[in-house]
Amino acid sequence: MPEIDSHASAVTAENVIKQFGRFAALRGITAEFAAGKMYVVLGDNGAGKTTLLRTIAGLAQPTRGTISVLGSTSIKFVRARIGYMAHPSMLYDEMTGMENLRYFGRLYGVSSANCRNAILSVKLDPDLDRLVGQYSQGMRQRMSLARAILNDPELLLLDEPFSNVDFRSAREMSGLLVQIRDRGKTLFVVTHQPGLLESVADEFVYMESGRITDRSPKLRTVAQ
Amino acid sequence: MNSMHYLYAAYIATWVIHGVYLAILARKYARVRKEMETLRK
Amino acid sequence: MKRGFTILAVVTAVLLCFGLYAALIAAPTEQTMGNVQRIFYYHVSSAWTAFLLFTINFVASIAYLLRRNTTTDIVALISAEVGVVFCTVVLVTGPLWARPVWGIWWTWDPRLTLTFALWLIYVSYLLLRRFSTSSQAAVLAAVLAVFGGLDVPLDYLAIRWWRGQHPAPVIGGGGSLDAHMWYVLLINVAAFVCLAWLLCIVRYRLEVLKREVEETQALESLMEAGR
Amino acid sequence: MSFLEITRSTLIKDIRLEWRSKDAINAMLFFALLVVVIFSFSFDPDAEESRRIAGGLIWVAFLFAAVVALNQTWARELRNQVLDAYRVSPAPANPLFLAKALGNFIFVSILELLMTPLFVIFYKLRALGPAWELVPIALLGTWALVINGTFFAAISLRTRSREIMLPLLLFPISLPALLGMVNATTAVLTGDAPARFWIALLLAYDVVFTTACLFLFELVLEAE
Repeated sequence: MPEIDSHASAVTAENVIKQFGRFAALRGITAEFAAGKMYVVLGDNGAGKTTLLRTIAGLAQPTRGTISVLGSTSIKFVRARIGYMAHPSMLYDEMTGMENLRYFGRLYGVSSANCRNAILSVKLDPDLDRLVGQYSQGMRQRMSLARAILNDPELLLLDEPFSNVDFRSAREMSGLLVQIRDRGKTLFVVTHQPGLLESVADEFVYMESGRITDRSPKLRTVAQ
Repeated sequence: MNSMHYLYAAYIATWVIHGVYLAILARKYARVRKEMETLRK
Repeated sequence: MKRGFTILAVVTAVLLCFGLYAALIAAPTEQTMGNVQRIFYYHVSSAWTAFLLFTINFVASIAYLLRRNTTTDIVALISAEVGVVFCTVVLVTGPLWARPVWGIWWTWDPRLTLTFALWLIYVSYLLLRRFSTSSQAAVLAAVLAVFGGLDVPLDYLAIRWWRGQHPAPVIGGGGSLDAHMWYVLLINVAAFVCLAWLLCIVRYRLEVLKREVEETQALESLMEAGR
Repeated sequence: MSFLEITRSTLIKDIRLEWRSKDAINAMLFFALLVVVIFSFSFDPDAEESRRIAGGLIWVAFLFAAVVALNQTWARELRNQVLDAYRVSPAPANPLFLAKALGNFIFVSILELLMTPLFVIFYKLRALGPAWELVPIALLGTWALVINGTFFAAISLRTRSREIMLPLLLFPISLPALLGMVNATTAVLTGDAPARFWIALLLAYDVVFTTACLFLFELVLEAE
């Protein structure tokens, strides 16, 4: 594993356009994101936040333009160094949390001891004998985060990690995210609750109808 | 002599099929043309 | 381009007229089947043309998977579509020939069965192209085309062996064909191949135009929300 | 993170999920049972006649029942977007495909084991040819159905009305395999002709399409 250069860019996008038929989800994104920072991505529904994350994660190919992630334009080579958490849980409802993580751990070549650690780090019990389908929304969301971080990724992409999570859990999760950032990792957090990360995020990225309209280190206080 | 009907039927059928296909193409063509006109505006 | 198209159109028309005359009037009447045997000239010519088009589809699909070039994708699409049209002709003229000669509309004759199998495969290919929601519909279609192409020899073997076990009526033709009949057949094959080519050119232009329109529409939607 | 390791754990995961939910196997069994009963009602054949048609009936019943299972395999991966969890991981595409195909092979084989006695009873079957040949025929025939079935089910994921699309894509391509299975079975039951050629054909079909699937599956998985 190569040393992480904190000055290198984690993600570089050049005129990235993503279209679904006639609908354009991303309309030309050109941006550079330095490594080791926490980016909070904000915008209305349909602004293209999720599509941006999916494109970075290599789940969607841009219609036009190029995107380079962790210094590589071919996502294949860097997949092991990326973590992605989608809005749905990305877990099997009919298996327990540990069974889920052990399976996904296999895909990354992560030992089951590390899977336990990932579960512990989100404050859940690895030995809990309950199917994920019977979890509360907050627990499921945290287990989902555990899945995303189990390979200790350099680049962590989170889509709405705090949705439907009670305030206390959300605080704990954001604390964990700060720890991860402080260890030199890059984070993209799409959220509707920027308040949770207001004091800790490095940059707020504003999106509007498929474009990045503004980037600022301070949260804009917009009258809701 | 009845068998001649089958012969004619086969030849006519062949041309009907090609004719139908051409008609479909012509209709699609007209539609695309129209969409192009509306785009020009 | 325009000039070539006109020349091809004229050649096709001449060949088709001549082929029609040769098949219906000039060709000798077959002894056992009589005049109905003349369906043969259209039936077989269409079949050969369809097989040629499906072969083109197979090659173009592989080329597309290797190079990802839009032209090969369009070629694959149109050759399958025009191929299905010619294949339909074969399937319609076949029973019209079988009925007066054997007294039945349909028989699971190896060649007819294989044609039917091909027709099914390429109709499913066109359906996939139609109903795909993927942004890489062309790739999926090309993959299916490769499967279809691989399937043909196996289909052929299976059908050959299957029918081989049962007594089946044999189509007059093959090696025992009279020289004059051969000549008429070849003229018709040439005429149909030219016709297919013509149809492909028309369809190709249509497809290119359609994609241009879609592209412009997409671009427009890109611009729109920018305001 | 070896190929076999991932295949094995994916297979175990699938079997565990099926064991807990029993989505596929119940629907499949009931469906096959219905087919047996309906066929039996509508034909009511004597022993001689049933010997000639049973090969076709059995395999048509299995084919339709298999489609139920095949639609389930990927539908399961779409829930909670778990398939994306696999796609963002560095694991190659083929283990996923192989595990799914093996899983379906196991499910359909179980179905066959349970349904065959019923067929024998309802249709008063007794093989006049070498009965042991039915074993390779069943194994090769089931693999033939399942390998392309799994592949085309993955393709039809990316279409509108995917459940209808699967049989439309699968049946035309499966024609040689179907001819092989049906005729081989009939040959053994009636004892009129050797089944050798058909077994060889099934083998060729399996080899050709297993290779093709493994070559092309990555393209299908990546085509979102």
